Amino acid sequence: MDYTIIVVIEILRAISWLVLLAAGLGIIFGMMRVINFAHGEFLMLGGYTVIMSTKAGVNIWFAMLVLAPLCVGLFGVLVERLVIRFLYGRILDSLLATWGLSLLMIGGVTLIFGNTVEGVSTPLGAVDIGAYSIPAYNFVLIFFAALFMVAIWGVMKFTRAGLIARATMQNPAMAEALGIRTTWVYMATFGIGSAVTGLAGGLLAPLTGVVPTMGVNFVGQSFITVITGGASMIAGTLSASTLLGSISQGMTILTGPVYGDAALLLAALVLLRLLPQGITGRIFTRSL
Amino acid sequence: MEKPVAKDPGFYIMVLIGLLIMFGAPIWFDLFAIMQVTQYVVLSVYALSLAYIWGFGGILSFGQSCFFGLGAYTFAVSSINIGETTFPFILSFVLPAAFGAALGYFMFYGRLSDVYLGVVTMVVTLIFWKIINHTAGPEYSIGDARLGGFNGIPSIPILNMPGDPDAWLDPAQMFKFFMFLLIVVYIGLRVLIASDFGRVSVGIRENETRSSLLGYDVRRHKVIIFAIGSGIAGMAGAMWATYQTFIDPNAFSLEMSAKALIWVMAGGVGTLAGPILGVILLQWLSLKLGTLQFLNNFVILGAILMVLVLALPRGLVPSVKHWALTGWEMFRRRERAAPPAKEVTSDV
Amino acid sequence: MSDADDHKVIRTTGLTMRFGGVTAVDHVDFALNEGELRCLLGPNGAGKSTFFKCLTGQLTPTEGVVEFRGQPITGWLTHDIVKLGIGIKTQVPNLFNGLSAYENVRLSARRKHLAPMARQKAEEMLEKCGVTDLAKREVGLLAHGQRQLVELAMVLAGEPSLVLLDEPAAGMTGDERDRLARLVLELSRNASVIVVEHDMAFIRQIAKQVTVFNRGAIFREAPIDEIMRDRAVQEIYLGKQADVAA
Amino acid sequence: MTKLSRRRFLQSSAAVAAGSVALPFAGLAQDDAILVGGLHDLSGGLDTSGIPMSQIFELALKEINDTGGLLGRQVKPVIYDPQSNMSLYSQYATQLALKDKVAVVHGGITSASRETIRPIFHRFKTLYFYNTLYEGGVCDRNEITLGTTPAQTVEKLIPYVMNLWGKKVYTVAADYNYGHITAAWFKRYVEENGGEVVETEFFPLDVTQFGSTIAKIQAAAPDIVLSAMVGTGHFGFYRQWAAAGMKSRIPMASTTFGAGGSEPIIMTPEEGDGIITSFGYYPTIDTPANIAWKEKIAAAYPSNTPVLSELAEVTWEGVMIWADAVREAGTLDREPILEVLESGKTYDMPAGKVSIDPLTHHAIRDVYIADLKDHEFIIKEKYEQVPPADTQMVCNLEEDPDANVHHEISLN
Repeated sequence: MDYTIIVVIEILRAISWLVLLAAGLGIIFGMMRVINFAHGEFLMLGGYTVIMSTKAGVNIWFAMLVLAPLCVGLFGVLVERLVIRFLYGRILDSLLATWGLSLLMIGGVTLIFGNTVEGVSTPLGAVDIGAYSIPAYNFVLIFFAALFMVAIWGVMKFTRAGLIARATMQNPAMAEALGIRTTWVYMATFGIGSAVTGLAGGLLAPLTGVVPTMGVNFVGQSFITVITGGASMIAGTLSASTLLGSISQGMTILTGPVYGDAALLLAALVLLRLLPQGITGRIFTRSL
Repeated sequence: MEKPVAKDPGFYIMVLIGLLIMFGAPIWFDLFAIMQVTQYVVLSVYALSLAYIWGFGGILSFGQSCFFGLGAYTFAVSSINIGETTFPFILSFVLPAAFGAALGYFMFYGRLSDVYLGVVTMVVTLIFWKIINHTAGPEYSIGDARLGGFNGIPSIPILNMPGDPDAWLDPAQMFKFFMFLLIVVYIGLRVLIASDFGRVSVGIRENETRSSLLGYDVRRHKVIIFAIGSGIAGMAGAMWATYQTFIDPNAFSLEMSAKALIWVMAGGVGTLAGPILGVILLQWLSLKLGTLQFLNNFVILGAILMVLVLALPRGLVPSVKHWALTGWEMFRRRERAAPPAKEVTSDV
Repeated sequence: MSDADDHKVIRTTGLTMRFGGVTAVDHVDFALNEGELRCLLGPNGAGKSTFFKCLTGQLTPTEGVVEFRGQPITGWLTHDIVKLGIGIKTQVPNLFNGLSAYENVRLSARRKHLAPMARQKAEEMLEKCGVTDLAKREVGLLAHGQRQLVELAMVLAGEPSLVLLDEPAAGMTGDERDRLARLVLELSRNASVIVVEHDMAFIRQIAKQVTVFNRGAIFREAPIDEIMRDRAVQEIYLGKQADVAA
Repeated sequence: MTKLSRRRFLQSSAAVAAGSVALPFAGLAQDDAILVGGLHDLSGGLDTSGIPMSQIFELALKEINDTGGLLGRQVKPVIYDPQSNMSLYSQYATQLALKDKVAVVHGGITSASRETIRPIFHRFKTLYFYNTLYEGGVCDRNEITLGTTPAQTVEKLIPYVMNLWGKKVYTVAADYNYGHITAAWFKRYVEENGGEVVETEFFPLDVTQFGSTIAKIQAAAPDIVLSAMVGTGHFGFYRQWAAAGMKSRIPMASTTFGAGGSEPIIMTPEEGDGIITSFGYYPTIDTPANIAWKEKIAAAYPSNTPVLSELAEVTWEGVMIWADAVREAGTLDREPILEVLESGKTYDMPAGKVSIDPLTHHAIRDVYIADLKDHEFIIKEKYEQVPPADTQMVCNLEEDPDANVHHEISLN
């Protein structure tokens, strides 16, 4: 019984993990059709923000929830202004440029901070469930994954900013004609996507080793989740994360991590074969 | 594409340069330089495989390394078992081509396109990469060949003369043979692209709906293109394996796939000469950087890639061609007042 | 409807196409005689283009049957249907934009003929459609009317026995339109033709029998003179036209 | 095709030596210095290990020059950065052997990189020092291997921790050769000491989530967790283990934690303290030789001080042992140097006494057991002159001096 509870929590956590990894990428890719190959490095930057600022005495929660998204979001805006804005509509060029960006960020962070910096340990300690004990932080992950989804949905659905963003993505020319500064919308969207990624990176920092090259471990999973999910940012990310997360985590618990990973990939493959446009249909129908 | 291969001076220049290097290099260059150039030759063949399916078939594969790795491992496993390299070398073309056809069937008959195609190829590559990385234990061997997991397969035989397993090719012979293969692949692809099959491929790249409305079976065409590209990538993998006498799962890595994309993009999509230039330029650059000791090499390489995309969006060869044409038109415009009509030029 | 259909080129029975909640084509029973030239009229969104797409297999109908010369082709793939001898000019010119006009037409001719013959055929069709001087130009850079003519040449080069033309006259100059009308009439001597068009002047030049679509269904089917006098048709059709013009 | 004869081959190699440059890979200026090749990853995923190794490598050469050089000449490093990329490894190895004609090469970190370059140096007869702990089994007279192999460290660690904590063991290991072989040695020594391995789990190097494994370990309730986890992805294991509150419940021992020197720094004390490890070197070794050596390093690199670990220290050993052999042989020729190296000399190094086993060309060396506390390893135990028993099982260079293989050591 205890073990069953643990398994359920583990699966929920695996789903949340994928949601966190994919949310920022989903915004950038789903809304702007820019493949951000440096996504893993944006996560890394969020992680570094957290460990550097906690080292300087900042409260860890403040660092994770405020500083990480702020820094990475600002960095995202900078990148958008300097590079990405020249590459809209050129999906592959954006891939190449962000590949370059990812190398640049790995090298740059190594130069500035070095590659061996003391990390932060997981806050909140452990929780006992029967004979087992699990990190209480797991619940933080699950909570924030849920919050992410609700917040993005709320913003897109109910706020003027969300409406403007949706309008711009659907039809930039028409939005421009209605007096919307589309360049600003793009910049803001990229910035918000980056900030969400930064927040995710901050939340992941206490769970992984934060080193400059950590991004590569995450980028594959993030992309597969976003693409398998298809166009709808929230429904897609959520359904793909749920499906892939539970399949892979289930396999991991039953057999081992190798088959868990393989199961995730195979599930994605089968899904894409059956639903060639991702779970939530065509990319151009940009519903939520 | 209108211009037949036989009338394109660029084609003859490329082949001539190729032949010149093939026979000249062993005379002019020392052994070390020849081994360097051999590497560029192998990677050029690999780059051509993607240049073909992407530039002339409109198929964007994020998983070209899947076939590269498959060819490399096919060659390694079969040559270690057979003790001879001619048949394994052929097999390393055939098997990836067959797998490419199967995967192509799965994708194109499933109407996957666009980014989804890219992701499926990427996922398949990742699966290979995971599986091959998982083969560290001694239970994973095929005949005499241990797959070796992350550490890879060492001591892969060097190519031998067909029929004589003891007559290993020395570095200069291997270089010549590889250069010969590169020239053959280049000529073969040029001829194929200029053939009716190739014209239809370009038509499909330009407009799939229209192609099927003219009665062409888009799916079958794409499967064939994809299989040819896969076979060439597989052959490049075998060349790589025998050149290094060593292969590890990095052959299947996303990095290896991305490199091919980058070479083709840097050189120019829709050309064959461009990707070869891309290989030489970028490989030479990262080699050169490693011998210098300033900053971090990832910083420099990353910055160069970004500048490349922003400054030469079309890729090297098309950009240079465009500049040359604009220059020529300005010159002509000065000669005659009337601006010349834009005509389609051969871009291979 | 009930007679044996050996002489029907194309026949649809209960053809229906739904997209989600929208029914774009609604139980259409349509038949075309061998050698007939038929015009389809109807306001924008009446389902004419969707109807064409169902005929060529670009869309698989939700319900109903399509027969080509008595052979059911519902659910066939586009290229297999087209190979039976159907040529289509789509509403928005559908060309190989990066290629020259000649290359476009040749690609079409080449499916039926060997290379030398294909070349001759392509040149002939370019000539026929009056675009020989555009042969070497990249079609992506041509004017809309010119593109229409190139596409027509392309369709003709495939030597179809049934030709579907979706708004062929759009974007054409007066001269181009007259040439087109002559071409269509000439074409209809050897092939069956269905033309979708809004341009009434053009329709008067070519039409005999007319089918009017409205809201996905067939609204009227009658000779052109009768249709021109039909108040109801004028209301749905011309009313809509006025909207578009406004 | 014209056949390039052996003579042409030699001629062209000689032409390289004479300094003819055909392609834009210009070598260093040809002065009188003895060139020594260094091949460590200075960027990319392995730079945490590569940068300190390269720093120590340079410092060792500087030390040689400061103490009068070799054979009356200066030594000069030729350093390339393979950027954690195997194809660059093979290119630079070829370049060092054929173009730069270095006297010796030190370097290579992962087994994959070693197996890429080792055959090249063997083929071009360039002496090669591999200064890294690895899974054992290389049999090649041209390579001197100074790092520890699993048999050396595992043999000592297992009885020590079993004595301390109990007999029921759960193994987690990286899913590649090193992990597999280390796990096999874990099993052998656990069983030899009367214990039981209840489960062995392997993790691909890119796995970052360990929740399910941690739950499984709790279900199995072992007395000890043995870790052979490797790489940045696996840092998460230690972190999540501590987060689940397991550190105070089940103790952990490892022969990989801290191998490159970075884990003890990246892990906070709450996560790392109490993990018992075994290596051939710890910076906390309390001998005058080690203290003097550390001072030397601190003086040479006042900022940016290299992280000291077995990798860094063994690199120092490699350069010094090579220099000693050159002095004794009185030449840079490979054969006389190898003969000196095979003579069984013992060297005093910061890590303790080191000698080279002539049969395997691996090091017989002192092995330590230490307990991590507040980022520092507190040395608990020292074992003198432990032989590389694993490689000795498969390699005998006296019987087969032409061997050129990497054996898979199988314990089944």
